[in-house]
Amino acid sequence: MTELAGRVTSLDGISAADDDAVLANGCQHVYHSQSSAIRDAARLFRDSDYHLEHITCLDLRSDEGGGLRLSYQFNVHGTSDRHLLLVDLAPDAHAPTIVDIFRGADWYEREAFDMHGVVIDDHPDLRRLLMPEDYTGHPLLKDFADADPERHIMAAPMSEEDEGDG
Amino acid sequence: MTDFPQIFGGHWPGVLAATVAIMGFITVNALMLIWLERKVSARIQRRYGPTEVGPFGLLQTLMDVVKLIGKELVTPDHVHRPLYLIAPVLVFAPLLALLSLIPIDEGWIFHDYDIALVLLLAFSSLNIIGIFAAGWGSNNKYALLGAVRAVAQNISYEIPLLLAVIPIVIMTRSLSLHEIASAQAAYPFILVQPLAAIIYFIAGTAETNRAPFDIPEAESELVAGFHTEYSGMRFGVFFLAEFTHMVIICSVATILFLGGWHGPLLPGWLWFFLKVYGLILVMMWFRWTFPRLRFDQLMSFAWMILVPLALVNLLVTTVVLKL
Amino acid sequence: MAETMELVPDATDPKTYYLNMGPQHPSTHGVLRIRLHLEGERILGADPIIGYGHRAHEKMAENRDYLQFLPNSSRVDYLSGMIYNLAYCQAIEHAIELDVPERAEVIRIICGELNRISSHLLWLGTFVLDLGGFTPFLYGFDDREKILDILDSITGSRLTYCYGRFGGVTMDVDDEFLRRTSDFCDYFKRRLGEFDELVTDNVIYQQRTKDVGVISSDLIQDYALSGPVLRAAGVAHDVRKTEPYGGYDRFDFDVPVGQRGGDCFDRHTVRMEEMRQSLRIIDQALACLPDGPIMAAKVPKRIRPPAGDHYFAVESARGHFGMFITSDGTDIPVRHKLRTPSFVNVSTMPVVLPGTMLADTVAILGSIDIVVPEIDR
Amino acid sequence: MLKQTLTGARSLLTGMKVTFKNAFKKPVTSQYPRERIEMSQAYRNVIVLVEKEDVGSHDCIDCGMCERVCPSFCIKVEGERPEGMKRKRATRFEVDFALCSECGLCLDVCPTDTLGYSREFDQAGYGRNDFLYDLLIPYRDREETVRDTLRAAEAEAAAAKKAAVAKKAAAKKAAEEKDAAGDEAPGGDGDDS
Repeated sequence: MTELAGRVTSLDGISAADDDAVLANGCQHVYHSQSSAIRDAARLFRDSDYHLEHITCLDLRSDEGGGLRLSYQFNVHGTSDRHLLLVDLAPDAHAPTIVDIFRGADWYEREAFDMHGVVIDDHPDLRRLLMPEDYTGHPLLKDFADADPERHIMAAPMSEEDEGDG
Repeated sequence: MTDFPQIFGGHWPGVLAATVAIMGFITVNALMLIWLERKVSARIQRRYGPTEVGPFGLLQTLMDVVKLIGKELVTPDHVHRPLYLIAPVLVFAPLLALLSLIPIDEGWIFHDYDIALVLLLAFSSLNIIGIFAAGWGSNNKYALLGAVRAVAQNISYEIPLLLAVIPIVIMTRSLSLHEIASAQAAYPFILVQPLAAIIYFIAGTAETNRAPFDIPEAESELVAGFHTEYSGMRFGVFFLAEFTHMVIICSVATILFLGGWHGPLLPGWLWFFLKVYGLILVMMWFRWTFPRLRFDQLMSFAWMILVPLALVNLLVTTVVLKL
Repeated sequence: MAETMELVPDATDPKTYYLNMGPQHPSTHGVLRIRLHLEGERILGADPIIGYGHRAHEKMAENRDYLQFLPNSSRVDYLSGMIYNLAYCQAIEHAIELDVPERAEVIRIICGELNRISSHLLWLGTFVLDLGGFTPFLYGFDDREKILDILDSITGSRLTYCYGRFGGVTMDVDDEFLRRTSDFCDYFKRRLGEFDELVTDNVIYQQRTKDVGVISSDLIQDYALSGPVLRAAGVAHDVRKTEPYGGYDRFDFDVPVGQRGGDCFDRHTVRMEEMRQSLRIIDQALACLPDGPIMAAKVPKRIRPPAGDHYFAVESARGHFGMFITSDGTDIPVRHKLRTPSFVNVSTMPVVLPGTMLADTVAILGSIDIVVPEIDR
Repeated sequence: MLKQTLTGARSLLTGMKVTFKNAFKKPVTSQYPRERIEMSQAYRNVIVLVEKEDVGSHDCIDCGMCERVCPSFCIKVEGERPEGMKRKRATRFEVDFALCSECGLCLDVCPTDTLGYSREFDQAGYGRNDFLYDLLIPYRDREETVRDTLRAAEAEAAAAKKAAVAKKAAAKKAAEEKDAAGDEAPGGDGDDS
């Protein structure tokens, strides 16, 4: 564990993810974080010259519970040292903004709001990004229903017999 | 002087006949120039250009004009109607008067005014009113921006244009185009006034809004500039005016600097047209080679480079002539 | 914080006005709309409005198995479709830990670099077109056409190649392909000199690009810029160097950086130099193309990456293209996030554009080489 | 200032030289309807059923792999098992080319390699249904005769196989008998093809 990773895990509400439990292929460090700790972590990464590679929202809701998850990924120029911050949110998702720390987070946060309905608190300009302003619904949610179900083609998974090595 | 105007006389039928002749020339000339422009651009870009209609695609533009005439004249709802409708006429009308001033050969001229050069420069600035009317009347932001740019550009480039012409006037002590051309029987003035010639040609290219000075209609930023809202033959008239304006600027350049109709072997009128179309070809060559200047750079080029150079040239000319 | 505009223009200020540039505009390279707040020709504020070309690639990925997303990958950015297509294959191979035969790797690099040149050529053409020069546009297209012909001869398509497969490529290259590629390299080295004469050295071109649209180093960290835009600002960062994927570490090439602090002219010189470096890579790759199979021997029929997150990044023609794939162990991903470089580059526009002229807007948009469908995905 | 102007002017002249030189080179475009370029060998277009030498017709066995793998869901295959035959024959093979993205995944999975690309390149139509292709059209009229020959071939192959199996079993039996007479091993011979 590098020095930076140690400083990140020492923040309140952030813990390093267990390597066995969480697979993050391509990322060197993975953390679980409370949503309250995102801003502290972002500030820490900013001070260490890291940049925000992307914010991705996932819909992990299932019958057993679960909610949305925001993945913040930080990296540094010159070499590659990826830190992935997983923030699990309750189904009525709210998350703090980090636009004032990384301006580039602006569109990612708007995208999360647009596509997954995550409300980013204190975002200065929380509008839809990709969908039209008068659109209802959040298309990347798993239970999103297309207005025209006829058009909605689901993949036909391959049958079990086809399994095996080619 | 065998007076060409005598054929038509100073009377109404003569004026009418002259107008018809000029109109015919403008139309045929524009058709051929558009074809030429398309062919030149195609060759430069290693394409074929029009090939289908007529031999070498010569009739392609005729077909295009037929199409343009056949189109419905759409007048958008939000325009200022009187301005919008009169603008193409305003752009086109002065050019008729201008062409009648140009001597094609010894004595081949409709009206040999003593102050033809002043008249010509005055009339050629008139079409800017039409352009501004088009931009303002279209009630469209792109069109308005294009019109504003056109006005600023034309006013700026009038000055180096005038300053480049004055040395010639001083040298010949005449404002008559016919006399200026006649004075160059021995040698064309470009040999003694190369700087003035270059400045005139650059400023003239800018006056006609041709690339690299085509910012009033810069298609990559202003869509189509002042004629964004025009369609059908109204647009066609703007196009016609642009190409006619090119002919006028190049004709004047020929008369002022290239010796008009003077030349060995060939008849005078042929020399004249050869020179004019040669210059037009160079203008086309410019257009298909260079990127466009930015608006402020265009202005500073006129005021910071062309005007001082023209002034210096004027000063030198007067000093040399006085000695 | 980027100053954001109010949605209703301030009608009380008669000196300023709003101009909607796009969605249909000659120079927005697709259906991008930028709301410009202008005073005369000077820009006070800019607000890019995107989503007109949104094709829901991420939603489609969640409704298909991994193999079925393959044709989508090159459509994310249709100008460097080969790079994106191979990147997706490499991402999946990375996730399921599948080794690719060496020959396939080298073929992939040749095709990817050819595609990078063709993408840069198109950028050069459209950028000069934005500045009003029409002819270099067609010269660029002419050379790009030569590359497309070469790629066509092994992939069968000209734009949205579906050439890669998990574990290799679909079709082997033949001697004809190798000969044409090396001929093209020789030809193009000369041709680049012509482009320099016609475009780079041109005084009008330099006037239009120098000190215009400076995307400087202080924006780099804020926005995580990448690709030529980042290198023009002076940071020698290239994913091919920092995390060599697909065998790029075997080849010798330089990472060009800008000298003037990240203006449009820097982005131009960086891309021109990148084309030369791509030629260098192709030359080396042609010399060392090994024999052997083009498909891995054991490719699982059903692609099921282990449950978890998989991130894989490549250097596309526009910059850092990353794929964040979240798998739950089944053959349909939970989430397939595409981190596209144009998205990032365009999001800097509210900061970069204010203070420039209207004509510069076009130049800046052109110089960062946006591909609108790549922004919208 | 003057020097700048002069170098600027020279760069403009160099640019003009480049365009001038290019103006006298041969055009690179081709006049499409009059000249046609040869398609590359790898050219992809709508899929076709390739005629297989050994079958004398297409060899689609309605396995449904292409239908399942297609990302655009544009293939529809139906088939039947002709009487007296083991393998199926396709009775319907339709491609909605308006949806196809020419990815070639169907060619990859085809077990009999009977799918190929056509060489057409200038399809055009007035509606989306104009691109609904029935790939079986060239094979319709000879389907019956093909089935007969296939049936015969299959029967022949089955007979040959049976004979081979029987021969093998007989040889095995003989060997076993030779090895250990009296030890009765029930031979599990039955063709399991």
